Amino acid sequence: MSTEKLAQAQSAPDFSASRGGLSRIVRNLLDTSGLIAVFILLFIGLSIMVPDFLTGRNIVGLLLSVTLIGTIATTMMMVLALGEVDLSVASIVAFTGVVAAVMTSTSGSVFIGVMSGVAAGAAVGAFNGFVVAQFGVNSLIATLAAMEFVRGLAYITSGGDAVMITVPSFFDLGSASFLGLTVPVWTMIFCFIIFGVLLNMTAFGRNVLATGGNAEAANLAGVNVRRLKITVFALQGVVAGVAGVLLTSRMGLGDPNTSIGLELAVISACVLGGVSLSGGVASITGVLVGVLIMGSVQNAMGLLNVPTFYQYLVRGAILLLAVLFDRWKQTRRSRV
Amino acid sequence: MSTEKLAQAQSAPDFSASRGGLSRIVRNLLDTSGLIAVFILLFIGLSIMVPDFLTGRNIVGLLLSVTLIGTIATTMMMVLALGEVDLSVASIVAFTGVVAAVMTSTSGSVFIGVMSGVAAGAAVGAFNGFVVAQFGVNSLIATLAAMEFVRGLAYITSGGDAVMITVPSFFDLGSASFLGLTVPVWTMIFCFIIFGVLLNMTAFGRNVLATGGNAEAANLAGVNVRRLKITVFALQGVVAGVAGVLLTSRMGLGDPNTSIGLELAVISACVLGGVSLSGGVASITGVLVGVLIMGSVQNAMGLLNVPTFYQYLVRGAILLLAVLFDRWKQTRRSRV
Amino acid sequence: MSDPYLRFDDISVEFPGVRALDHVSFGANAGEVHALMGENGAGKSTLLKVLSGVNRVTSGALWIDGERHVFANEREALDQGIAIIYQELTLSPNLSVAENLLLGQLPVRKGFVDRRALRETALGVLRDLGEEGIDPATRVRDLSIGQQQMIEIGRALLRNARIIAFDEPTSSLSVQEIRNLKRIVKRLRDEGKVVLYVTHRMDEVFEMCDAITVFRDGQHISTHPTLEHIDHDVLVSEMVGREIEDVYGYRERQHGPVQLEVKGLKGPGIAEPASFDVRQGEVFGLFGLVGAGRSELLRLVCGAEKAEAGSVRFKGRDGLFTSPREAIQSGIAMCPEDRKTQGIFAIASVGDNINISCRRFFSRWKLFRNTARETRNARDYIRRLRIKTPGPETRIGTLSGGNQQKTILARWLAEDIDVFVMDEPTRGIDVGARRDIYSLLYDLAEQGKSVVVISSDLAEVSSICDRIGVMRDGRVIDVVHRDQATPERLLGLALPA
Amino acid sequence: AKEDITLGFIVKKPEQAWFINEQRAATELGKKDGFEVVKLSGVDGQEVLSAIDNLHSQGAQGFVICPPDVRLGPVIKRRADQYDMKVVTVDDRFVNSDGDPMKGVPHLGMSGYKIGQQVGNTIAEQIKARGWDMDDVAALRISNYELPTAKERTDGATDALVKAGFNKDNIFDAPQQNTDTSSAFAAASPVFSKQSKFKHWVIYALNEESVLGGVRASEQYGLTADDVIGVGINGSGAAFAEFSREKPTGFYGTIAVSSTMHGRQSALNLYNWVTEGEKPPADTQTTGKLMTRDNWQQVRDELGL
Ligand SMILES: Nc1ncnc2c1ncn2[C@@H]1O[C@H](COP(=O)(O)OP(=O)(O)OP(=O)(O)O)[C@@H](O)[C@H]1O
Ligand SMILES: Nc1ncnc2c1ncn2[C@@H]1O[C@H](COP(=O)(O)OP(=O)(O)OP(=O)(O)O)[C@@H](O)[C@H]1O
Ligand SMILES: O[C@@H]1[C@@H](O)[C@@H](O)CO[C@H]1O
Ligand SMILES: [Mg+2]
Ligand SMILES: [Mg+2]
Repeated sequence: MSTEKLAQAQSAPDFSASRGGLSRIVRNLLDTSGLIAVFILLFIGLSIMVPDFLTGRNIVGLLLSVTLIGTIATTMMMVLALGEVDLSVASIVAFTGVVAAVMTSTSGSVFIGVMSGVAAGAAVGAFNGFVVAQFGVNSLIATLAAMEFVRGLAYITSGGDAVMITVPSFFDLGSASFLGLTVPVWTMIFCFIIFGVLLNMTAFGRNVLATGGNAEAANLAGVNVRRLKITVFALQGVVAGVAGVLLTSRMGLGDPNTSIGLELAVISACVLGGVSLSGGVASITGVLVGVLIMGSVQNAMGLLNVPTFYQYLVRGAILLLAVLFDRWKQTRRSRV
Repeated sequence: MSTEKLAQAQSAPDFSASRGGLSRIVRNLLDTSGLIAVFILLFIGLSIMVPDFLTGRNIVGLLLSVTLIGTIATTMMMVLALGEVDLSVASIVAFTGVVAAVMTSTSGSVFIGVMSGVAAGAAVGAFNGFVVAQFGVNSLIATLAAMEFVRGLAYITSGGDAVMITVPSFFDLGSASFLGLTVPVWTMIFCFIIFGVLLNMTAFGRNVLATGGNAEAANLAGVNVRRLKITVFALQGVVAGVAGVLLTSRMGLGDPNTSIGLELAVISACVLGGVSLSGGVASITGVLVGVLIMGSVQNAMGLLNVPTFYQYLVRGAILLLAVLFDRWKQTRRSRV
Repeated sequence: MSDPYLRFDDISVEFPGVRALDHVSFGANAGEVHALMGENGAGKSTLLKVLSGVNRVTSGALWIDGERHVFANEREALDQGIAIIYQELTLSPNLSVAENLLLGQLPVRKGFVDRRALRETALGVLRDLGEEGIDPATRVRDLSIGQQQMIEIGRALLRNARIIAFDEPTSSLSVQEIRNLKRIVKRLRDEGKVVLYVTHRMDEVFEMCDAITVFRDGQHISTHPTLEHIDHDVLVSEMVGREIEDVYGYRERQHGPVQLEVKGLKGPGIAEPASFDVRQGEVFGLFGLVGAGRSELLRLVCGAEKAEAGSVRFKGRDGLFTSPREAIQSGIAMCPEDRKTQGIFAIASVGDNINISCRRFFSRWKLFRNTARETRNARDYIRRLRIKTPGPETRIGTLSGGNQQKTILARWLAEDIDVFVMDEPTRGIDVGARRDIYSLLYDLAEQGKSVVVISSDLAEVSSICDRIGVMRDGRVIDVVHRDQATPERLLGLALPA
Repeated sequence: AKEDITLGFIVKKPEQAWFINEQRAATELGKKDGFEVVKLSGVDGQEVLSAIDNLHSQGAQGFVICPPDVRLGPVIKRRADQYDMKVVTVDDRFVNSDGDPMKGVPHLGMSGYKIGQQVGNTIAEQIKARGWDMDDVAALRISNYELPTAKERTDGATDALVKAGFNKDNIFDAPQQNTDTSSAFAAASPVFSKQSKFKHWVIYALNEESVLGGVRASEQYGLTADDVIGVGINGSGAAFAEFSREKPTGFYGTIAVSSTMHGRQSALNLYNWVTEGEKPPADTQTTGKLMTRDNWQQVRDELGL
């Protein structure tokens, strides 16, 4: 029994006192499916109270606005499940975007451009994984170093300025659409499916969770911990690379300054979705919901014209409430 | 034996191979006092190779440039020793600075202004500690939320614009000097002494390390873990508040936009100084050296006119090399 | 008879889906060593955690010296003079031995830690523990598990408690350390303390304890104020609710050709190149005192540690395994000795803990898990090993120590491979379950598999193994056949010459 | 006085193309005229002061600065005086504690407000040229009120538009969290989904990247190049990238300012001041030049970008 649990057990009375007001149905819903219920309530609330929230075009816009965070969150979930963290994703997005823009323009081939972008992402990811797995360096620091380094590479590659793309078909990547949704949205959906399946239905995914729970035990149980870590970080790099290339195509330029602070938003979404920062716990639906909650709140604030300064407060408060809620749920569960 | 250690053990040969070139003396020095030796070598190297580096005025400037990071690193060390982390320090610096500026200007009293700034810092810190200790919320997320929230407060308090100070004596705080060093530098020195003593020579400090090493054990042994955590976070808030007020006084204005990214620099300095992110390990001389290494490198890059983009590469590389070096040292020790 | 000094009055504790203690009432006197016994998951540790303020009760209270108490946290219990040595270690690895001994009550002078007093006090208690060899400035992480356990005991002694409780303290102690522990327990009794003592070892009960209370399924079964008329069989049947004649139940069988041959293996902790072999259908024991190097040797065999020299011959190949993964894939699996750090995935379910490795046999197209098969497999072993859990979805971390151990064993028993290496497999496991486990080991042997068992339990190795290798100071001293393996002979070989 | 001259060039955002250009132009001038330029970054007050200390260690005689906050003026000036260094500002002008420009420090730059007005006027002219009815047009104002310069610029544009007869109620705010394309995109989306009744849109922001984010969002909502007038500020790679696309987009043009000229001229002013003692003019105002798809290469050459 850990102190965390101790703390929960001791804090439970405070919570239950404040619970009196909630109706029984809501309480049950919260109990059973937790965050999903919160999201549904939130969504219904926003649909009713925020004009124009529940319109086709707004939902499409909402989806599009979360593609970057959502896509990268799927692999960040794997990294966190492993008990590690990757702070370099935003830099990877910028770097791979710039690389794709430069390579597309110099080679004239979209294929080469895209491939170089994704390969650059994979290389950075694999390097991160290598440093973490081979030398046992704390991933927070290893990827913090990578975050600086790779951002530097993005600036150097681009000369500091946005890179223009001379091959028009490159833009199709970001804007081609199918069934009303564009490629970036489909990519996000695809990533959710792939990594959901990977996490839950394959030995690989279970090994990731096991390693996050107890790396030594996993090693003794025949998991190749080192290869696993390198693979997961490399996947993170690939996905961040894909996201970076799509962003570049969507925005029409390779911008080395883009997405600063993205890593924290992605990690927040994962944690909101119930992924534990100490490893071993992850759920793809949780992450999906986490991403959607963040996206909906941000979108609603836009629709409601909330002043920026207050947006900071709202984001901070939402994050805090979400984790408090999560703790409360766990406390209840362990006390029933 | 943990997988980390496994990884080290297996990777050790690579290291030892590359070690052949180093002279025996350097090797011994590195072995015994580790980072301090690295710093001394670095300092000598910089003094010889970088013109103007070893001049009185540059050293004073160097010291001044690290006051913010250095001061806050002393309490961040305590937070990390506890196995927690505080991402909200930069926002606290901005917020307390703005509060001090507003209060000084409205009340006309420097004392009231300073006290309100420090009190605001203490309040945020204590709140962080409360959330972490009482509800067992992961501190990375709790303080990430606080980081957003408090930055929002800083914008709201200041109306988004820097707040000018109308009471001239407020500036003396930041510029009064004694023995050639200004108040901010003395404050930093003072913090290093206070928290060095606190960590090593008091029951409080030892309990912090014990809790970071094994919170459950500390709790079972009768350490009031909850109060301890709240106290440490509150101290962090106070010190960040003091740093924020001094910064404001030095700059002559309370800027809600200041110090973005400071938290990562502070954490890097601590980790460079050998503080473990998993808690239970900390050393005040290590942190001092970490801060000085970072400051010297940054200072030298300025003197050498290193282009900004390459500064990113250098910072990233230094950080990575420092942690790799640290791992290597531990590997050697555990293999002797 | 006067009121007992410590009385548990109608204590109940509930966890999700589990009633860990069900209206338990009994008393323990000052000046007696009171044994608490019962199957795994009976509620012994839970009871001690009620005493120490960790677990909250749903009914009942404690009476100490005529006063009623319901503790809300650990500190309240400490203030009442209660000290507990828990089943799992609770030390802070990077602090010194001295600081760990005095954790929570560091000596302070003028606001600063009094280093001299700290060292003196630590030296005193280390002497008391018979661990004069340990420097108080050593970091705890550099001690052996047994030594760490002794530090835990020392910390409890320094509390000057009126009530001291031990939760399976001997399961990781060396012979010498056990001797010291027994001396300390006797002294505590003579000083008039209440000593509660949880153990699964019958011999300890009869040697050290004055009274005994037996639990089953969270219920109080009996309290015997004296052991005079109680015998082994009575206790066992009270504990497990059925008769067990011979725990070991050895079964004779034929052995095949050599399956695994270890030749001249050298590595850290192994003083002399070690060699031995194991036949098909054989249960091979490895006996020695704690720290003799048995775990090290088998870690080298299974690729968990890098060997400096030697080779392992298995299935026609001759070489070394470079990782546990490689060993498992070739057909050798090792169940590690320290379940907390090497075995369990605390936050994962019982099912996942069982299936982590063996699921490769059930996978579809070598890629997708077969969850139905996994659940069936988990349920199968929960039944066969009588793992006390609400179901395969339960988090393993909430299980009792012994049931966690059974789950880890199930992980390896479920492997379809040729050589099973088990490091202290029955540590912390109750009598009834041990019988089931031995029987499963014989089953494996009868199918032509080989089993290697490391054990510090003399009776166990000499009763269940066909041959026994004895190690001392990092050397394989001798390999003894079952017929010659008297406890005296084995101990004689294992003890320092 | 032809001894070694070292001058500093401190900028608030050293990663931004604008400032890279400025520093590069100053350095090139230094190479030609035989003085050294030390390029430094000053993203906040703390860093600026360190940078000045650093310059002092290198024996610099003065520096050009674009301050991270104009109100840092007094402190920066004091530090410079302490070291006996000369200061000129570029782009952003120091203000004193009353909020008035510090006249004693020579300045060269464009007024954020005025350049904003230029944006507003350009948009108004285009609206007329396209024959839209002012009342049917909505404006997307991508704002960043955390950045004072950004506010000045968007305020300038807003005022100019309103003055030209634009309906105030049709101006919608999209607050962005960063100054890059994707944050502007995210901020703009909800505005478009909410204001579906408008067919014609104008977009402005503090820089080109942000306007581009707005344009990309408008495309997402089915608005075409004919329906949208986006006008940026700066004249950087982002604009060039957009102009060199195959087909015209809603990004109509940008007010390009010569960062190169700013860098070169401010450095030259300082150099002359240091060497010949002639104090530069108190305030040199530059203006921007409208750059569109049709003339961008020409304007680019003209401004030396
Ligand atoms: N924190 C918890 N959450 C849920 N169930 C728990 C928890 N702690 C104990 N239990 C349950 O309570 C029951 C009693 O456990 P306890 O640890 O007291 O057994 P024990 O008698 O000490 O067994 P062992 O001999 O195996 O150590 C078990 O069924 C266990 O699963
Ligand atoms: N944590 C430790 N720190 C230092 N030395 C250790 C540690 N653990 C084991 N050793 C040493 O390594 C050698 C082999 O230990 P090993 O654990 O293999 O012995 P063992 O016979 O398996 O006993 P155990 O029952 O403790 O597992 C011994 O010399 C022992 O003292
Ligand atoms: O920040 C802006 C920069 O983008 C450039 O436009 C010049 O002026 C500065 O104020
Ligand atoms: Mg137990
Ligand atoms: Mg062992």
